[in-house]
Amino acid sequence: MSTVEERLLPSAEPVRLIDEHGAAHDHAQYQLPPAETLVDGYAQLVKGRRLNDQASALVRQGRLAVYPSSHGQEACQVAATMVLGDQDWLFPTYRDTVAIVSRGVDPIETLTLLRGDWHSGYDPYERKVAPQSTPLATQLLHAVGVAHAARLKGEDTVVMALVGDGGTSEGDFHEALNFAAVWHAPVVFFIQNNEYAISVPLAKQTAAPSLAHKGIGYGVPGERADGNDLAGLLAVLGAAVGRARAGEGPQLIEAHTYRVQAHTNADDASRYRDDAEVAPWLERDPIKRLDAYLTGAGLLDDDKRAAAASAADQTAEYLRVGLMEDVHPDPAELFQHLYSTPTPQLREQAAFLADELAREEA
Amino acid sequence: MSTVEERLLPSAEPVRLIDEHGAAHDHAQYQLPPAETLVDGYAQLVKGRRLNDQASALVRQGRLAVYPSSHGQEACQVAATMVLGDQDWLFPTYRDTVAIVSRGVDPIETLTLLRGDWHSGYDPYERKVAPQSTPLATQLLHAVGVAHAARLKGEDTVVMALVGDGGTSEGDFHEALNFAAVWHAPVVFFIQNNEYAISVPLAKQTAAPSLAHKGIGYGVPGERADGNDLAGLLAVLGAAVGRARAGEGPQLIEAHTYRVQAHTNADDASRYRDDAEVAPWLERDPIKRLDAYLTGAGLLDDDKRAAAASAADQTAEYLRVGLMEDVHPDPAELFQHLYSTPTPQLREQAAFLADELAREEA
Amino acid sequence: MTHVKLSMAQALNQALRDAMRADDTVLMFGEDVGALGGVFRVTDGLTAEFGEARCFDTPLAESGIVGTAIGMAMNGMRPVVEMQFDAFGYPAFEQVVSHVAKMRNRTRGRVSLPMVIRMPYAGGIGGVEHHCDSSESYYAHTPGLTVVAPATVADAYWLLRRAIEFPDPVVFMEPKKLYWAKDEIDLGVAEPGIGQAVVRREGADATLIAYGPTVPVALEAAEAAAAEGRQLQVVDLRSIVPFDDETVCAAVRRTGRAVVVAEASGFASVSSEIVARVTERCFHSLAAPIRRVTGFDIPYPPPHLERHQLPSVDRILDAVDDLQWEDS
Amino acid sequence: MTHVKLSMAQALNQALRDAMRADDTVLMFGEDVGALGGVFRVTDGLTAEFGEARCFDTPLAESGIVGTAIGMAMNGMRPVVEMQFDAFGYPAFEQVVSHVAKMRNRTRGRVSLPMVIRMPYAGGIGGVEHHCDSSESYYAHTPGLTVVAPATVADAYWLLRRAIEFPDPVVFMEPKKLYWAKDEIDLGVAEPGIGQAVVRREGADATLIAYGPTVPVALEAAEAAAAEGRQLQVVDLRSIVPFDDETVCAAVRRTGRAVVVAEASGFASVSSEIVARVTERCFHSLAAPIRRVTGFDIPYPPPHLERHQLPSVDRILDAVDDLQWEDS
Ligand SMILES: Cc1ncc(C[n+]2csc(CCOP(=O)(O)OP(=O)(O)O)c2C)c(N)n1
Ligand SMILES: Cc1ncc(C[n+]2csc(CCOP(=O)(O)OP(=O)(O)O)c2C)c(N)n1
Ligand SMILES: [Mg+2]
Ligand SMILES: [Mg+2]
Repeated sequence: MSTVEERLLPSAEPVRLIDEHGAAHDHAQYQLPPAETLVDGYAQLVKGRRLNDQASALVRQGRLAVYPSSHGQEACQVAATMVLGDQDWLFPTYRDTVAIVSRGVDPIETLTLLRGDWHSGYDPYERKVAPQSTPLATQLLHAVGVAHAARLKGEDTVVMALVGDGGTSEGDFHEALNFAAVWHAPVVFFIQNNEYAISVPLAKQTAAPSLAHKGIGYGVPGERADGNDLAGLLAVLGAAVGRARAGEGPQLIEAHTYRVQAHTNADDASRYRDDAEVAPWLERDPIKRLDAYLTGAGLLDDDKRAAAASAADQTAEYLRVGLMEDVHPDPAELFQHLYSTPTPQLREQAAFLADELAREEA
Repeated sequence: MSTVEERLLPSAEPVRLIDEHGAAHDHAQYQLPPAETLVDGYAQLVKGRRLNDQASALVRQGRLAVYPSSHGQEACQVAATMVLGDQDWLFPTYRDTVAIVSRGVDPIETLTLLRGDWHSGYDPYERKVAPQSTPLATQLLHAVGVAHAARLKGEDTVVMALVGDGGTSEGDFHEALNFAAVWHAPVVFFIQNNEYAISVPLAKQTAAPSLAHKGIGYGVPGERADGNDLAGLLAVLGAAVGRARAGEGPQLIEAHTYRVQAHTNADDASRYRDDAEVAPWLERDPIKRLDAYLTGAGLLDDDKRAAAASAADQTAEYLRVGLMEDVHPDPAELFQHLYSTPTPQLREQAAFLADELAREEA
Repeated sequence: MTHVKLSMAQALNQALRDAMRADDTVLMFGEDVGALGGVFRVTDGLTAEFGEARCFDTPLAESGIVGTAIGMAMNGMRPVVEMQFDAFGYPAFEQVVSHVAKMRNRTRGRVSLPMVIRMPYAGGIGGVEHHCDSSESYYAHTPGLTVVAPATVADAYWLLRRAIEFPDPVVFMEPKKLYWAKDEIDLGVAEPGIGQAVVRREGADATLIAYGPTVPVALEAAEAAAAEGRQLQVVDLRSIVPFDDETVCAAVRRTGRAVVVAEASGFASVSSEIVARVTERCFHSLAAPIRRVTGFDIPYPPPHLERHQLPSVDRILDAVDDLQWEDS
Repeated sequence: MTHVKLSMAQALNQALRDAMRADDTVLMFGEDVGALGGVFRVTDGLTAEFGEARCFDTPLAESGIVGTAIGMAMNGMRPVVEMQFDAFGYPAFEQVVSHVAKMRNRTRGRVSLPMVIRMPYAGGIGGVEHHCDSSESYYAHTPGLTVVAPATVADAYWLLRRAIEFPDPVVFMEPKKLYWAKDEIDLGVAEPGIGQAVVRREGADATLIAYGPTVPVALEAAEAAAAEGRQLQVVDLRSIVPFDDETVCAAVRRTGRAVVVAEASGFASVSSEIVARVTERCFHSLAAPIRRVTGFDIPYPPPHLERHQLPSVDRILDAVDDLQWEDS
């Protein structure tokens, strides 16, 4: 096999720099990120976990309509944003709340969609975070467009585009990879392979050797990483962002992780998998692992651990308080945002509703 | 790189058994087909060429609305059907008239679409040939469905699914490969890479090392062949059909050829490419090449050549005569075929038209 | 005993089960329809009873699902496929419009596609964006498709059985908010077939024309109107294509006044068609223009605002009041 | 001098050229729009004048084209994309319905998408299957889209200029059979904007309501009717969404009789909407129900049969005759 293939095919095994027991391993190509980065990452993981679990609790309390948690996938969430600069863009899915908040978007605004007061609650331009996409894989094309426009404008922008293992089966995944490759667009396609698409396991999703092997069919280098190893993810994603920024075109990264909880609170995972399958993954928890490494390396002690926990508590508290407030979105808004200038038809319909509501109140 | 990759990635160079000068070459993996097969193939190439050129002439005479010719790609057309058994299915595109006719479908019925009297003129079940597909790559999914149903029924059916280089960019290409791989369906996806999608050259279509490299992303073995070498194509496609029949799942074959004429008669290729680019491909003509080999091997002489030409002439004559007849499709048919039982609305509309026509005639 | 009390989801499940028992070529596939039994449990237990070969999960790709179903239908199967929510049917739109709808016509009737595309649709369940679309108008506008929508538990069972037996492709719209509505039905007595509308309630003053999720609302409105002394007739279309002009026009002629009630946005929709065709046919029987109570021409609202989008009893009654009861 | 004689294809080309000259962020891309200049030559010469970065060929994937255009519009560009034929826009349907139409609303107005999707549409050119669809109703039914269709050379120029300047996404339907129709137009004088219908011919007896490819047919019918002593008014919608209720209803009220003329299949279409909304608003001005002359509810016919599908002068005149001129 030629150099082209060596350049485009992923490593034989997912890149891992810290193993399940917290031990660091040397890697021929990738190096452990600096200590401060890992310590900072640890705090973000703890906060992400807290956010996930608090949001799930708020669903049970009826304060959110639904919450697709990334519990157990926080290393992917945090790494995806830590490797980006302010000038870069993030394209998240419905499961990527933690990534969005890590990027600096207000958590309450982020949860607007799942609370149900509006479709998307934050200003995408403020932190360069696209609205969360529910139609699977569609956002990948938008990401390519943003990246291509940035290049046309001469801007130094890399776009991080997130997708799940299930999402890779959609036609839009294919078209996005292909357009990005042909246009040489600075996009990092980041697949969080958590082994499930709702109830459908990876084996029913694809027969590929790995999802990272999909890159070569587009001329895009593919790489894979252990999705529960923040260090490995930072190294692999960081390098990919670096290559994209340097003009080497799109990159495809697969993180191998696992959805330890149900798809959402509305799902019942016991219908399609055994607890026995889940158990080993709980052992591979990304926080445990980083904690063990940092503790062993003398970089984390009880004080720092407590500080991270307390920062996370603050986020949780902010969520709880914020989401306890009842919101009353104004029905008039239903007609305001479709067009820069509402059509006569919408003005008529808005008046109809206003009139109806006025009569209701009377 | 592991065995998986060796199994799934294509050969370093397109497989070729007979070169441009008609010289046979040994190949580690593939063997020259038997002499009778090549002689028969030669006759089919000659007939295919004649069909292409006659159809183009009939467009100029206004007897066909349009004709996308496979002039120069006849080796692909003929090989695609020669490797199939009666129990197998063919899924052609608009450009694959020659393949359809090689499969035994009546040429006039085949040209119904392009003559404009109906959308599809032949019975797909008669020779197991699907209607020609215009919406690109959509037919690949139908092919997978037919193959999967055949397996469910325990039938020994392989499906040959044709697509162009441009068609590989569509989402349906991706979904078809993926479904076929996950279902282990006996489909041979056969890409005729003729370097153009109307005016768009391959370099703007993909950045992949080759189109055959797309297979590995689905766990499908990819192989490539010289698209103007009937011998190589028969070997490669034949082996792929054999593997699919043996239960080894879908196969992806890319034939590298060239569209020496314009996209259709309505196209003006001079707007987007130089004659200089075309010239060398005329030298690589599949018929010339096979002729040279067969002649050198003492398998083809002037008598046999004349016999092939005269069989081709008969087909051309059949076309000319058949297409000179004016057809008058019955307008009532417009309403008859949508549903097994026409809806009341269609009955009403059919009556309206019948009445209108009656009044016209009166 | 064929009397059973079922929710609409259960009735659909029973219909699938009975169809699969009756005919080996009936297959059910889509996203999460296997072990999980579908996100609405409509396919619950089918894989267990019929095996993976008859009811199975696919890769996550809707064009793939519909496209392969076409091939299976070409080759002797009767596939039933599920689009998890109707808005996730849009990726399959080309397959539906360019192939499902056209195959039979294109081949002069040689290739029929006996397949059903099941689509959970419409709102009223507090779903977030893309989970409450009403896309029936896209399909109804596409010649070659048959489009039905049950509004009762019995129809859920019988229309689905009929759709699966139907020789041609059927788009089967399942009103999500009625999935949990229960009713006692008699599986031994068939409901009317595809193409037939049904008068659900008699009434001489005005006609409400509804289908799918708005039928129960229309019935409620008729109940409320009756309390105020106005008798509303309620027609349940059941079948959008073919359209039952006869039943609908007869009903409207009887009352001379009509309101169409549909959840989808009104513009260029099934509700526009109903107004147009009934007016064309019954103009001189009409005392007032036919009114529409539909969703506004906006994307389906977020959960906290959805009630404003849904045709309500009050809105229907207001529309009825508007039917120029005084001389104008 | 701003007077020029142009075909509609040339006028569209000129509009693109002028828009690209006026604004660096205007991009044109799609299949074969570069060196070839588009299969209808609408983009002829743009790559030569503006370079590959401004007008370029894409890989062959319509969802990809629309999806990436969304991203470009999000990031400061004004993309104009071409679907080679409107039936090849179906693969992009999810991107159009779930994103193009919804982005602005979803983000509370923070993300506008100033983009144009150009679609050569409708028939009358002897095209084989999938080349003559009329898909405007799908888009018109989708809240959040603006849908326009020029019928004159001047409108081709001006509506496209307006569409490109428009802050929101526009679906721009180009009637293929009018591409070669020539007219002398004045590029210095703007036509009315998006959202405005225009009365193309005055007439007191009945109103023909048309858009896109049927406008010239309607005008021809009016000419023929005049010869027989009946004066037909012709309204050219120009903009399907937003709909110009004011102009259309005023016209219908003036005549009391109307025929809608559209090429698309009638069922659940734009033509249904026109009948419904005009009837709702003008009921008591109507002497007869509004009639429709539309395509039948069938897939577009093969070339040898297409004339039966197209609204013709005779069919329009028959419909006008049907408008109950005698007391009924
Ligand atoms: C186009 C489309 N089809 C179907 C769905 C319904 N759906 C929502 S999430 C999901 C599974 C996605 O799995 P994956 O991509 O692996 O992401 P994960 O949920 O595991 O993060 C499905 C089928 C959808 N949102 N969009
Ligand atoms: C979905 C779709 N998009 C666009 C077209 C218009 N079109 C017809 S042929 C063609 C080029 C196809 O190129 P390729 O797949 O390489 O096949 P070839 O014509 O070279 O045989 C295009 C763009 C189409 N038929 N279908
Ligand atoms: Mg997943
Ligand atoms: Mg090609």
